[in-house]
Amino acid sequence: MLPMFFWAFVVGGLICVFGQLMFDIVKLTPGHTMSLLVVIGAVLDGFGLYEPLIDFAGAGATIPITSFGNSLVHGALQEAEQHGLVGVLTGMFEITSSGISAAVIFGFIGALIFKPKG
Amino acid sequence: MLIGKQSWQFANKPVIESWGSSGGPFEAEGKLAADFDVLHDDLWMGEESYEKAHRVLLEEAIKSALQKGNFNKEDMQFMLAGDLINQITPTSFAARTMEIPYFGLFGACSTSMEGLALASFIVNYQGAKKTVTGASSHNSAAEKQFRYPTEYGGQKPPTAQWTVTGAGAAVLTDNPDKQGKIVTTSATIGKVVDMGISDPFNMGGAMAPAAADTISAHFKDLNREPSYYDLVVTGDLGRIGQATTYELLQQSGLEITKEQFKDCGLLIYNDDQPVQSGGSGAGCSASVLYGHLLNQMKNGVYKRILVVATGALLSPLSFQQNETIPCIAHAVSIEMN
Amino acid sequence: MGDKKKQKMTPEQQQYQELEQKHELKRPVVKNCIKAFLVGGLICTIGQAITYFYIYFFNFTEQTAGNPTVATMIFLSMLLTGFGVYDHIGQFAGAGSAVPVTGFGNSVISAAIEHRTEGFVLGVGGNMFKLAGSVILFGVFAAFVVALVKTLLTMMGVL
Amino acid sequence: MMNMKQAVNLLAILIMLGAGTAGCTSFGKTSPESRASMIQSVNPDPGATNDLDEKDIKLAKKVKKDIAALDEIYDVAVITGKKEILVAYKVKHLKRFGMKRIEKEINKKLEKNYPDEDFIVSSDYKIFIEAVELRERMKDPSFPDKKAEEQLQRIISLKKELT
Repeated sequence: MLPMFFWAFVVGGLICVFGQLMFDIVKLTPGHTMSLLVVIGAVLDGFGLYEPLIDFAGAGATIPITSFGNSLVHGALQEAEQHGLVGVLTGMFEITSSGISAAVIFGFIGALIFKPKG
Repeated sequence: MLIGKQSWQFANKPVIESWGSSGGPFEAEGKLAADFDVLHDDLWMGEESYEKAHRVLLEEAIKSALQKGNFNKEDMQFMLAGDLINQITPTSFAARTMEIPYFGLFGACSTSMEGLALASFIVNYQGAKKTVTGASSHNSAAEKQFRYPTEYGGQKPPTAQWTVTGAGAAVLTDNPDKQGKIVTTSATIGKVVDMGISDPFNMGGAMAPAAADTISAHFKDLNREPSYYDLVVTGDLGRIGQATTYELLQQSGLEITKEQFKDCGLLIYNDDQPVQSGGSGAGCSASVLYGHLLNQMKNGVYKRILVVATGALLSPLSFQQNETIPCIAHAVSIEMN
Repeated sequence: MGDKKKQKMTPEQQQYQELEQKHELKRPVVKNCIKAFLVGGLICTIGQAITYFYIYFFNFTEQTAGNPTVATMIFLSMLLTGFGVYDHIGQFAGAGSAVPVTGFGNSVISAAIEHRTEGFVLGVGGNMFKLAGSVILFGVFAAFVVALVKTLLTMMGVL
Repeated sequence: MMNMKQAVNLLAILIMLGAGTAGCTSFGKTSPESRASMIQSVNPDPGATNDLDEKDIKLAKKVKKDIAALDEIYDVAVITGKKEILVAYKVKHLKRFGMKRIEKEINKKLEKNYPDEDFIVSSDYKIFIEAVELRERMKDPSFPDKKAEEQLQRIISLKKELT
C-alpha cells in the first residue's frame, strides 16, 4: 500500500510534467493539451498498456485525464467482446465516464451556489 | 491642422479642464491608488454581472470628471468613449445613463488616445464647446470574453498582462483662458502594424512595432526632438513591449532616454502584484493618464508629455482562426500652458 | 507548423521577431515542470488516499472505487473553484492541476459559474462545455476509433 | 441577502454529503485488524467455511503453498467454500505491471493441479481484506458455517462485479 502511494505520486506527477511540456515547449493551449492526453490514453489502452499502468500506479493513472480515454475504450471494447462490431457502436452509447457526469452535476450545483470571485 | 503625414496640430489648444478615474480592488493595492477618485473593494461593484460593473466604472469616472470641473452632464456636447467588450456595450450603456450625444469608439487599448485626439480635434475646430472623452476596461469581463473563465486554473506565461479594472475620463473645453491650464497641442494617428506575432499572451511584443511606428511618425511630422518632452508614456506595452519599443526607437535614431520613457502598464501596479508583464486594457492608459499623470502635471512634475496608447486589434475568433495580431497606436501631446 | 508560418512572413517581420525574442521573458520550463510534478503527484496521491478510503470503509474494490474517487475529486474541485482558490493553484502548478480530473472539473465548473449571469439555460447550459467539450469530443471519438480498429483486427485474427 | 445565500450553500453541501454517506453505509464494514492487512503482510491461515471438513482444510493449505511458491506474490489467503475456492493474493509492487499475466499463470497452475475444483482468483485489495476478515470471524467456533458460506459468496460476487 505504501509503495502504491509512492508510485501514484511519481506516475501522476510525470503525466503532469508531460502536460507542462506541451504547454511550455510546444506552446499548446490547455484545450489542445487535454484533448491530446485523452487521445493518448485511448490509444495506450488500445495497445493494452494502460491497464497495467493502473495496476501499477493506481490513482497515479486513474486521476489524470488520460484515464478518461482509457475508460471509454474499455467500455466500448467490453461491448464489442459480446456483440462484435455492432457492440462497438452500442457500447459507445452505453458507456459514460464518471468524470463527465460528476463534472456536469457539480458544475450545475456550483453555478447555483457560487459566484465567480474574479 | 494637418501637419506632416498623419498628425494634427491644435492651434486653439483645447483645455483639459478636469479629469476623473475609477478603479477596482486590485488597483487599490497598486502604486497609484491615491490618484484614483473612486476605488471599489468589490469587483462586482454591487452589480449583477461583470459587464454591468464595467458600465459603472465608466459612469463613475465621467461623473467625477464632471464634478471636479463643476460641470453638468447637460453642458457636454459630445461624449467619445469606448471599451473592449463586444459591441462596446458597457460604454454605450453608460452613454445611455449620461444622456450625452455619443460617439462609440473602438481601438482596443488605444481607445483612450483615439478619443482624446478626436475630442481635441472637434473642440479645436469649434465643433463643440465642451466634450467628455474616456475609456474603461474590467479585468473579469475582459478575461471572460478574451481568455478563460475567471475561476479557470490556467497558467499564464510571464509574457501575459493583467487587464486593468478601471476607467478614466476627461472634460475638454474651448476655454479661452488657457493660462496655467493643461492643453492638448497635437496628435498623431497611427496606422495598423502587424509584425506577425500571434501569441495572445504576448500583447506587448505584438504592439511594440505599432508604438514605435507612431512615435517615430510623431517626431517626424512635428519635426521635434524627443528632448521636447519631459515624458513619453506608452499605454500598456508592459515589460517586453516597452523594452522592445525602446530598442526599435534607438535603432531608428531617436535619442530618447530611459528616464523619459515610461509605460502606464508598469506604473499602475506594485512589483509584488502577480501581473506578469504589467497592466493592460483600455482602462490602463485612461485611468493612469486621467488620474496620476495629469495630477503630476498639475503639480508641476511634468510640463510636456506625449501619451502613446497602443491597442491590439484581435478578437478571440481571429486568434482561433490563426490570424496574427494587428496593432495600432495613437499619440497625443499634452502640455502645461 | 512553425516553419510554415515563418515562410509566410516578410523579411521585415522575421527581423522584428528576432529582435522581440531578445526581450521576451522566457517561460521557466524547468521550474514549471517541477511544480507540475509536485502538485500533480500530490493530487494523484490524494486520489489514491480517497480510493483506499472507499476500499477500507465501503464496499468498493480497487476497480469499482475509481468512480466514487473521481466524483469526490471533482466535488473537491467544485469547492476550490467556487471559493476562488483553484485559479491560484493553476497559476502556480500549471499542468499539475490541469491534467488531473480536478482540472477537467475545474474547466466545466468555472465556465458554469462564470456564465450564470446569462441565465441557467443559455448561460450555464450553453457554456458549461466550452472548454471541456473538446476533451469529451476527442475522448469519445478516439475511443470509438481505437475500439473499432481493435475489434476489426481481432475479428480478422491479427490479434 | 448574503446570509440567505450562505444558508443555501450550507444546505446544498449538507444534502450532498448526506446523500453520499447514506448511499454507502449500507454496505458491509471490515474490522481494523483485517484492514491492517493492506499495509503489512499478514499471511492468514488457509481455511474452509466448513471447518469440520478435514479434506477441505487440507486442500486449502495445499493451494496456499502452491500459490505462495510463486516469486511475484507475497501474501496469500485461501478459503475453501462448498463449491468454490477463493484465492486472494498480493503482488509485489514492481511486478504489478504484469498482474494480468500473473493471474493467468495462477489460473493455469490451479487448473492443472486441481482439475476438479472451481477457483475464484483475485489480486484485489478489497477481496483480500474481506478474506482476512472472514478468516478471523471463522476462528470463533460459534460462528456458524452457513454464515461463513454466505460471506464467502458475497466476496465472490464482489469479484464478479469487477468484470
